[in-house]
Amino acid sequence: MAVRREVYLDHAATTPLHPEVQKEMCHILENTFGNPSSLHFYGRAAKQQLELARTRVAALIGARPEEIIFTSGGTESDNLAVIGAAFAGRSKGRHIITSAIEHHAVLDTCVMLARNGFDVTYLPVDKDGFVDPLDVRKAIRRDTVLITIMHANNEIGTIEPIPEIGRIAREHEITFHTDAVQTVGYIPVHVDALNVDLLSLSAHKIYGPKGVGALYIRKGTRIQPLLHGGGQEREYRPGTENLPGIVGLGKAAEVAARDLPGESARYRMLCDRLIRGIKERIPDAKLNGHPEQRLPHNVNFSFCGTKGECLLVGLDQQGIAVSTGSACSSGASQLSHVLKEIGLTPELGAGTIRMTVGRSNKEEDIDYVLDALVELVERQRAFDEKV
Amino acid sequence: MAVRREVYLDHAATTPLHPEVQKEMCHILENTFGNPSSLHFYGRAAKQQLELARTRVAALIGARPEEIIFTSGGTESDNLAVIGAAFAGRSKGRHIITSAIEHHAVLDTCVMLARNGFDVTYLPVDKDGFVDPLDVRKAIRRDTVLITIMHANNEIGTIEPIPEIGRIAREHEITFHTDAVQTVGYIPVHVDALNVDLLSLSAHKIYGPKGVGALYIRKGTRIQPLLHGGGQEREYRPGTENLPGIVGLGKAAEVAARDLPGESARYRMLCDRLIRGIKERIPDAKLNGHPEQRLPHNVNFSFCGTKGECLLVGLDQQGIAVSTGSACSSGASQLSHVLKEIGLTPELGAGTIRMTVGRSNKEEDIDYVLDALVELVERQRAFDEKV
Amino acid sequence: MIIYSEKVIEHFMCPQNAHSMPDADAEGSYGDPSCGDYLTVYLKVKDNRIEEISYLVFGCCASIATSSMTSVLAKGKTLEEAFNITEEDIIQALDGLPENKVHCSNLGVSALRSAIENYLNKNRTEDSYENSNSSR
Ligand SMILES: Cc1ncc(COP(=O)(O)O)c(C=O)c1O
Ligand SMILES: Cc1ncc(COP(=O)(O)O)c(C=O)c1O
Ligand code: FES
Ligand code: FES
Repeated sequence: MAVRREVYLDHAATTPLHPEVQKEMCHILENTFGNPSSLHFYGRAAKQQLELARTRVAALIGARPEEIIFTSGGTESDNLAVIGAAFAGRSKGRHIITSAIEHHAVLDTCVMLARNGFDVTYLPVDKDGFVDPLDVRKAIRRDTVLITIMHANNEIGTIEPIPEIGRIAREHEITFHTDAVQTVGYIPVHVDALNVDLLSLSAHKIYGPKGVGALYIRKGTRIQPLLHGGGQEREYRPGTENLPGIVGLGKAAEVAARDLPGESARYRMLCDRLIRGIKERIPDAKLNGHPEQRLPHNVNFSFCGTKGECLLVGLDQQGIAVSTGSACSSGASQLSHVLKEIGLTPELGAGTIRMTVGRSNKEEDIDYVLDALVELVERQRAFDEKV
Repeated sequence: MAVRREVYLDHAATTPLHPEVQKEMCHILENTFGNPSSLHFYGRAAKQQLELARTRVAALIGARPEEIIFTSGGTESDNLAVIGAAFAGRSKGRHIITSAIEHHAVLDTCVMLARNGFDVTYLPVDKDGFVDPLDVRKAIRRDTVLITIMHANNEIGTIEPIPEIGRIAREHEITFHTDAVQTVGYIPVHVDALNVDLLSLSAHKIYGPKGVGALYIRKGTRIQPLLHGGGQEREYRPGTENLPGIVGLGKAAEVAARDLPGESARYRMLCDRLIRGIKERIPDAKLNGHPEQRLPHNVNFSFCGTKGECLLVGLDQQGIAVSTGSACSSGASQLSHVLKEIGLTPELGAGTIRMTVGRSNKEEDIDYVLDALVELVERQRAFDEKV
Repeated sequence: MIIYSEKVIEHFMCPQNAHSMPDADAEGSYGDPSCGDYLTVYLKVKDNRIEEISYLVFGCCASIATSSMTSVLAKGKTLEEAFNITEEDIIQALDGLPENKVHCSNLGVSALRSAIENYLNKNRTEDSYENSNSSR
């Protein structure tokens, strides 16, 4: 067998800090501790760092700094966008349109709203995971106050037709949110090209720190805050700002903007190699998500006659980190809502793993993973002759 | 004039990182990046750090680890406790009891609830800032679902009679929350001695990082989550955990537990020196808050014939950082709700500053501040001959 | 959160006796209705003792480790001893299972018992014949 390697292939769950981000964060941790709301020297120094980070994040997505609100992560950004827009629109109506394959941060929030007097339409997706913009148009009602569709799916990587959906939302003057946690830093994300009013992003998916994110709020879009208190972040998000985290996000945004074109081409190349290798050596393996309209760093396969958990644990023993379903729920053994929605049978869905590449991965890593994966799949299938 | 010094006297607004916390955080930033929800090696390593931090925070306040939920700070902890308990109790009733001098994170949340069908009683305080437990008893109704009274006030430092209020709440089987953001790490805080069901704390007040806090939830206490999503923190608080922040909080809790007795005696001594000095040299200065039942690190004075803002800016020019009112609203120029509530006139209230000592402060700092402050007060008064 | 013991990982990575047995004396299966996982156990019995045991399994890591450990524990035991192996025995031999994986140990116990019953049923007539022989 080949020499043991350490291969982290779970970048959609979280990424390591970029060395430049780490350096900047450690510098802040050591040198700037003021409360950005304080008027004295320490506070002003902190405030300056906060605003620099805001400028950097805005630049990454083509927004203006004053349209960026810092949050505690993608989950809070999604909650703030969805609940905030829903409640701000209550006088107009209580209908929300979303898709059936959203991240739980959007989906569970919609379910909560549905229990509290809102009416939610969950649009289906096709077998590749696409939402049809025509379906969005048909679902719109006079009392629709929010459309929220993710930019790309975190499990199967399919990139949704956000610009078209945004155009439809704008025609009808309906607030439009997209969860871009998986796309920012991987494919071009520009709030005007996407026609969005609200956009969520998270630092730890782009080599920034965990526990910090941002919500883009287009000027003029009305949302209600989720948290109440000290008035920070223009009253949209009170609480003493997570300065080291925000500085880390700012630096990560800067690095992402700079490295995006090169890195994402490299990710695409690595994923193509992985996909090709799996298809050649395990001919009945099924690639989930659309073959082309997918995130450059995402590979998601189902292997009938296997269990994702067994593949995960087996690969882990060989230093390879992957995930089954989405990371947040990889403890659960049921089929994820996304795999169910694209029509996988429970048997096939059970044998699904997601591999997401990143900065540290090289071609040799891919070849190492291929060997390990093929061997594991074959071994598992041998246990069970039925297959 | 004396040699210029840098004296940070705004520790109630935020504290610098403890060097041990900083070291531990930088270590985590460099070495542990996994998502605690992931099943592979990287995830398990992260999970272990997360649980170690939980154990440390629990130990600081006499709780069990499984009763600690990590949040994005004191503001979120307060919001989660108040909104969460209010909504969990909706079937029983909609009455909430709080005080008029709570931090905005509690007060503004109560105001929001009052706009949404809840009935809120704001108990008054006496001139020293005390809530009377008898008033709490009298305010209780059959439909009271939550009592929330802060452990100590962040502006004037008065320590409230939480154990008594807790006993009354327990007699009536009403959920009891205390905002202990200002007391944890400064005076002994033990959830059983305080008779509380919910308790908020924040890392950046105890030499930990900004943007992370915790909520203690006594086993059996029912609260509803604020955020919806991936199921982290036992579904009380979803979202990928802020691992570096949480690790920083854990270390800060450990250090606080270890250093509390010595440091808080030292803070008390420094504050006594400051209070004595001011009283001697500016005889008409008014100490706000109770003279004894106060936070060991808090000094709050009103100087008639001055403006807090001018004192703050003047001191800042001499390297001294203080605050007017509470940090979060030190941008605002009106009298804070706390100063109004203890009966200060607008004129006297306007000339109020808060000085809060901490680890780095020495006796010489106090003497330096005294000289600068006395000179500034005298200078300001000279501008205005009325006084 | 699943964290497996080293023993579980060892048996998952290198399961003992994992193969089918076309010439088995008996076999028994059990499927867990909650997760859909499935185990078939094969036995060769001589003088009332399990001489050989093997299995085919389709399931999670814990079910594979459970199957492997069940076979290790049962091999060489009398039918009665083997029938009395409990979930607890298997979990203990595996140095524990995560709480949400405890049910997986049931797969091993149930399939083994079903195989033993299958053997006893098949051999009832011969048994009684042997019995009557020996009593003569
Ligand atoms: C599409 C999507 N939305 C939201 C989130 C939640 O972000 P966070 O982990 O920062 O709370 C994630 C990641 O888990 C995600 O992939
Ligand atoms: C009493 C009190 N409660 C709540 C908070 C809010 O905590 P955080 O700044 O961590 O959001 C503060 C500090 O600003 C405080 O002093
Ligand atoms: S003159 Fe400036 S605040 Fe009144
Ligand atoms: S989950 Fe089915 S046997 Fe383990």
